[in-house]
Amino acid sequence: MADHERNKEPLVEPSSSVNPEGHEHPGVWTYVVVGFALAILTGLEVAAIYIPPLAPVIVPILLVLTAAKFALVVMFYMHLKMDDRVFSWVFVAPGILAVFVVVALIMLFRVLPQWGG
Amino acid sequence: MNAEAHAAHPAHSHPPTATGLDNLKLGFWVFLGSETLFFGTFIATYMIYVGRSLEGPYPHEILDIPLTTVSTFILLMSSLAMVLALNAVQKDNRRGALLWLMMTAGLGSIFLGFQAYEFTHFYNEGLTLQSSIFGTTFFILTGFHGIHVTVGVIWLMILWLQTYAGRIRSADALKVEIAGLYWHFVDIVWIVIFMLVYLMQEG
Amino acid sequence: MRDGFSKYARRLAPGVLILLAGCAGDYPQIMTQPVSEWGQIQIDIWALVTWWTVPILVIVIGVLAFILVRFRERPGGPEPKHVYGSTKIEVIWTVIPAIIVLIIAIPTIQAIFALQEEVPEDALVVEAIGHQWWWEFRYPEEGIITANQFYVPVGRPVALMLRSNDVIHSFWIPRLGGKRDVNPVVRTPEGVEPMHLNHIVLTVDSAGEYLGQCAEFCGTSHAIMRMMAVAVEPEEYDAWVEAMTVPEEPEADLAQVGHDIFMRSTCIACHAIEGTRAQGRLGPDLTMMGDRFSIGAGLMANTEENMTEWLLHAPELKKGILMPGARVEAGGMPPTALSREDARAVAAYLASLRLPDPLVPAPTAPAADPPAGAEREPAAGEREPLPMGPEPESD
Amino acid sequence: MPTTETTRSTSRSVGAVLWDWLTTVDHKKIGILYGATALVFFVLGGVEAMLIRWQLSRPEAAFIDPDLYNQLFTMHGVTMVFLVGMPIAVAFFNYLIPLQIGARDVAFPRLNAFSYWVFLFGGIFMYTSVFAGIAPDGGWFGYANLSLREYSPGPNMDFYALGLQILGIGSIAGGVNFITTIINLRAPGMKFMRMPLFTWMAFVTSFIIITALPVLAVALFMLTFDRFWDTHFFNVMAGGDPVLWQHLFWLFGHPEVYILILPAFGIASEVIPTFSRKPLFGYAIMVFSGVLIGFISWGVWGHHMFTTGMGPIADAFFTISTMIIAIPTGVKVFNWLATMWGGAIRFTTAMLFAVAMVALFTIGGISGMMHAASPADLQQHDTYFVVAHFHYVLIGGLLMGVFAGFYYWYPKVSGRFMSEKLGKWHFWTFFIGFNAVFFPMHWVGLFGMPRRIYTYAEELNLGALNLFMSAMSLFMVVGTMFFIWNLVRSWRKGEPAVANPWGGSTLEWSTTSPPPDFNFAELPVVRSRNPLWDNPEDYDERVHTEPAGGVHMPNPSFWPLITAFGSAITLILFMTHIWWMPLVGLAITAVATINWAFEPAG
Ligand code: HEA
Ligand code: HEA
Ligand code: HEC
Ligand code: CUA
Ligand SMILES: [Cu+2]
Repeated sequence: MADHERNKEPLVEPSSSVNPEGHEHPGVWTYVVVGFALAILTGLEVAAIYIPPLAPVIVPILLVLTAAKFALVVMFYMHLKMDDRVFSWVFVAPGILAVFVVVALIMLFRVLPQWGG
Repeated sequence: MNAEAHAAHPAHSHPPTATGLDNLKLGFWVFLGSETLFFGTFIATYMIYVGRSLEGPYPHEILDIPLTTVSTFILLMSSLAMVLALNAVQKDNRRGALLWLMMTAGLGSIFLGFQAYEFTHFYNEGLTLQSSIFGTTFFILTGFHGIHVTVGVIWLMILWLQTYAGRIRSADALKVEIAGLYWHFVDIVWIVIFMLVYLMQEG
Repeated sequence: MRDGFSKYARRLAPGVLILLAGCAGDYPQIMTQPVSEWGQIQIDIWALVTWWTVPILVIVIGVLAFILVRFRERPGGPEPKHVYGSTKIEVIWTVIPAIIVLIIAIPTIQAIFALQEEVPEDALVVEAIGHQWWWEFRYPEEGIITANQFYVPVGRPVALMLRSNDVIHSFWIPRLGGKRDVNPVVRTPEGVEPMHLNHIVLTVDSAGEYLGQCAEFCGTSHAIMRMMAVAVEPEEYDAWVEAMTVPEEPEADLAQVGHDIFMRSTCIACHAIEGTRAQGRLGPDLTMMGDRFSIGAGLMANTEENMTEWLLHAPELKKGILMPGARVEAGGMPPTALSREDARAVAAYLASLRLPDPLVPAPTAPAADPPAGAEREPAAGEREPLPMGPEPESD
Repeated sequence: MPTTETTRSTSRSVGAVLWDWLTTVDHKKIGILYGATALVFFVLGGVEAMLIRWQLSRPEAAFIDPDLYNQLFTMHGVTMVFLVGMPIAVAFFNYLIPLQIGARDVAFPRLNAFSYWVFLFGGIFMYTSVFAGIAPDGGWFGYANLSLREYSPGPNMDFYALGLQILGIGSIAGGVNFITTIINLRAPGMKFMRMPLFTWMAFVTSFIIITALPVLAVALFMLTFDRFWDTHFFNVMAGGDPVLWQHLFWLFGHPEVYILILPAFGIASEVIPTFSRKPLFGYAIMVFSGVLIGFISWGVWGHHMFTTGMGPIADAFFTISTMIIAIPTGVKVFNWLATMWGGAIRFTTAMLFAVAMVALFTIGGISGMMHAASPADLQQHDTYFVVAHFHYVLIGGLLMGVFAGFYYWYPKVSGRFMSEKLGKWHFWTFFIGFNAVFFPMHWVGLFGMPRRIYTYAEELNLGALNLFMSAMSLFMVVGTMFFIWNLVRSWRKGEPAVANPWGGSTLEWSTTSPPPDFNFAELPVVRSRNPLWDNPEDYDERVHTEPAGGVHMPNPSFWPLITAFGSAITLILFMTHIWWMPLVGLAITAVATINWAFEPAG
């Protein structure tokens, strides 16, 4: 146990952005509002595909709405918004690579061949 | 003996770390980062092959958007239940925790039920793993997601049992938080799958 | 810029390497002496990269050697000064390589696009089809099918349309130029272009026989999936086309016996010979087999003895193939049950399937155009059985 | 409370020793296990290489049957990459990261043990196929559609698909562990920009591991499904596209080669300053270039596929991105040179290997640039020119670096020096042998010898060069034997070493050699990048005996072993083709995991 005490000595780089213990968890109310938002966005998505005039822009619409849902869950339910930035880094950096991989493969298999490349 | 050892070392008493962040939580975020590439690759594969089936049933003939909207909604709501469960645990509200954990696991199971229904329905319609490239990519992508949900449900049930046994107090909230991270991650993967597979279908 | 530069770079860069090797011998598959513009562009780029990067290597190793001599620890020497870095120097050795990369990259990108040619109108279209482990060549316009060895005219663009019948292969005849993968045809619903079917468009500059081989690992006998391109003058090429489309009749007695055995054995289930009832397509087309550079896609020299062995023991000689032997079944086909005598006869028959030699009769010969094949002499052994290697005078 | 015994008693029974190693969660022991296992596989992979060289020593030779040959080069590649290159790096990570950042252990000691056992089971699984004569035979890149059931009917490629999957699990677990360790367990004062370069490279490598291996995992799943359940991912008859396999494989494969080289870069960056007695030149740039290499390595995979027919736009993109990597890599090379410049260089064996690495890696890098120019690569691809390139970076880079690391840290691990005399023999035989084997390979390639062929035609005139290379490869065997003998002999007979035998500057040298179980009796406080040089007084007086009251260390555990066994067996049981058999393995895994979760970590 002595060891533990020693370890409690001044920490280096205590989590830079936010105080680790007391980070403000959003209240129940926020969660419920986010829940509503998620439901509504989903509703919008589904509605959008049934509206013929939107057909030409359906892809960007869906992408934006999905990104919004994604961000809501990650930021509020997974607390990335108020948690330490380190968590964002270790999740977002691979996430960017994942998006890059998806986009690159789609380019290679679906887009470039159509450019006659 | 476990219980004692456990009580002596509640989660918060781990030696402080360089960043002040909990090892397990950090490690779990790293793991989720890794999972983004796992699902990213499956999703890319699906996108590459969509519309290349030689034989039906084709996506537009078989995917039932209204039905899946309902199951998507259910999964989203399970995420809400999950944060509420965490909230309850943090406030040492045992009854709330039991309620919301049960709710999360329950909604997750309902989602799985929908998926089971969908799979058998498709199977009867002639869409199988072997019937076409759509069948292959669809079942594998959603199947791996389903496996993740299943693991999540089991995990939540174990947490529920532990809470029931009084082993999860506010000091152990981290355990619930990490299960929650997993659960929400599975949820966002579904958000993406729902959009790409169901809403943005081609061919 | 590339042109002026490449004049000497072309000769020097590979030349230096070969000199270092100490033996500028005879390398039929050497990469650095292409006989087409298509291949030349590639080697020019290689030379360019060599000229800009090998000096860097020499400098690095030179400096390293200097350091090791100059800065070795000496007894009683001073304690080294602790230097932590220098932004100026760091910038220099970031920027200089960056510039070199740029210098290399620009012509490289130009070359990439230059190599991507559309098939010209007047091109000779040849379909090169990969099989485990042999090559099939089809001339759709001329109506010719052949295997493992194909003829092209000098000076006319050739469009090689590549596709595979099974797994991925890679078409590579180093002296014609670099390789391209031979991919299987992905089945797609109507309206979607078949994916990844490559082609090569090149014009061969000088006549000769050019060896190549499959360059993508494709299973057991990938090592023996060789081929030969025979580049000939246009008149000769025309004569070849004609010869290939005329039925062949064996003359010698033994060959006649072999012919009959061939035609009543399972051979014809898999092999085709122009103008006969043998029209199988599972194996290589055997028209003009007698002239081929090898047996079994480069497995062995094309002699009658080797052929006899092949017919008796093909699956043992080349692992994994579809062709049955006399006693060993393969490819779902029962053994052919040929006796050694039979095999020898069939070998004689196959050896008799030869092109006229020379392809174009000498100018003194009567101008009349006798049906090719009628005039030809079956004299075996007149030509080198395995003329592998570049023509001495080429390049 | 549970504290592990901290004294080494010599009189323990064999069973106790065995139990100790089977249940250990000590990062140092696990590091040793990793290293020893990887060396065994290195000898196996080397023996395969020698058989390859034997067969290729003559044209048209028939010493080895083609099917066997294909297994040999496939297993040689798979072994060297997955069972030698990665685990040996992980061995160093394990041993050194906690010591270098001033920690007692890694963040998840039991997960660490799990990683090792999974690796071991995966390796054993793959090698059962070798000894049964049914080893994978489709190349280490396992190109579909050749690797599908239709063209590879035997169990061979099942071992590939499942074996690599097993190995991948262990690697990802390890990657998560190291990242967490490095972020979270740094000693007071050990800021990110004070971390030793080796730890930095380990950090970048781990990041690549956790991102690249999932891609391979997915590709392998697809291959497995295609092989076992006739799905159509790569089946052209149903619209599947084998080229997708290539993209996925190299999406993983190229980052993988940087997984292999970055640890060696890290080792060189520790060895060179120590033996030049000068701090690393341009520390920040070295860190930054490493991170940059890690990221760019994600955008270059297409350079393995220039002949596939991706089209000019993609070719141009991959050409440029590949060439750009030369810039940060060059910065590293130049900084090593600058570190030595003006130093007082001591030619220990470790330093010789590190210096050789700088030179040989550069040779390999330059031939890499020649491949990167895609028009030129149309000729070079799949020839021995490429084989020469990658052995220069893998042996000249990775292996030389690893050897340097062995000689450098051996005193820390064992408390004894390796013999310098044997070391010099090792170095010169291996160095000469290596160059004599692989430099001529450039010419062999240039003269038109393709890779992965079990025989070549006499007419290609390559017999003499090949014979020479095959003969010279014996030097490498001799060199390796010196090395192994040196390792074994020095364990008991080597000169004893003090805590900081080489005058190194990083934290691992502040504790005893070998370090106690708890590494540091008192966690060090760090005030600079080269703590032992800049503030030696901080560390001089430390006594690394167990403080009163003991040090709280994690408990040994048997569950990681069982969990690893369960995970491996789950995948292995697919081989039975009985659909429910894997569930047996899953059940073992589940039981073990739950026991693990509820066992006190200590
Ligand atoms: C340790 C592993 C490792 C490393 C570090 C590298 C590093 C590099 N590799 Fe290599 N590579 C492999 C392992 C590795 N490779 C393997 C195993 C294969 C074969 C896979 C298979 O098919 O089985 C392969 C194949 C391979 C190919 C495919 C060849 C083919 O099959 O056709 C290419 C093509 O571009 C390539 C390029 C490069 C480049 C540009 C680098 C660069 O990172 C090198 C950068 C370094 C330098 C350039 C030297 C130092 C720099 C300077 C001194 C600065 C100044 C220099 C300039 C401005 C030029 N490699
Ligand atoms: C780290 C990686 C690594 C290392 C160290 C090596 C080491 C060696 N490799 Fe490796 N090689 C690869 C990675 C590596 N290789 C890869 C990835 C491929 C591609 C595979 C593919 O195409 O799929 C390849 C392919 C490859 C080929 C091409 C095969 C082909 O395409 O057909 C050849 C051919 O010469 C070769 C040779 C060698 C040799 C001679 C060594 C030597 O350095 C080995 C030195 C020998 C030893 C270390 C043995 C020591 C043994 C003892 C001391 C014990 C003695 C034992 C008894 C007496 C019983 N390798
Ligand atoms: C099951 C199909 C099959 C049957 C039956 C068969 N072959 Fe073949 N044959 C092949 C295949 C496939 C090859 C190509 C083998 C290779 O080189 O990889 C081949 C190759 C050859 C070659 C060499 C061609 C070349 O260009 O090198 C000759 C000659 C030949 N067969 C003759 C015969 C004769 C004569 C018979 C009958 C006695 C026969 N084959 C029966 C499938 C068959
Ligand atoms: Cu065909 Cu290799
Ligand atoms: Cu690469």
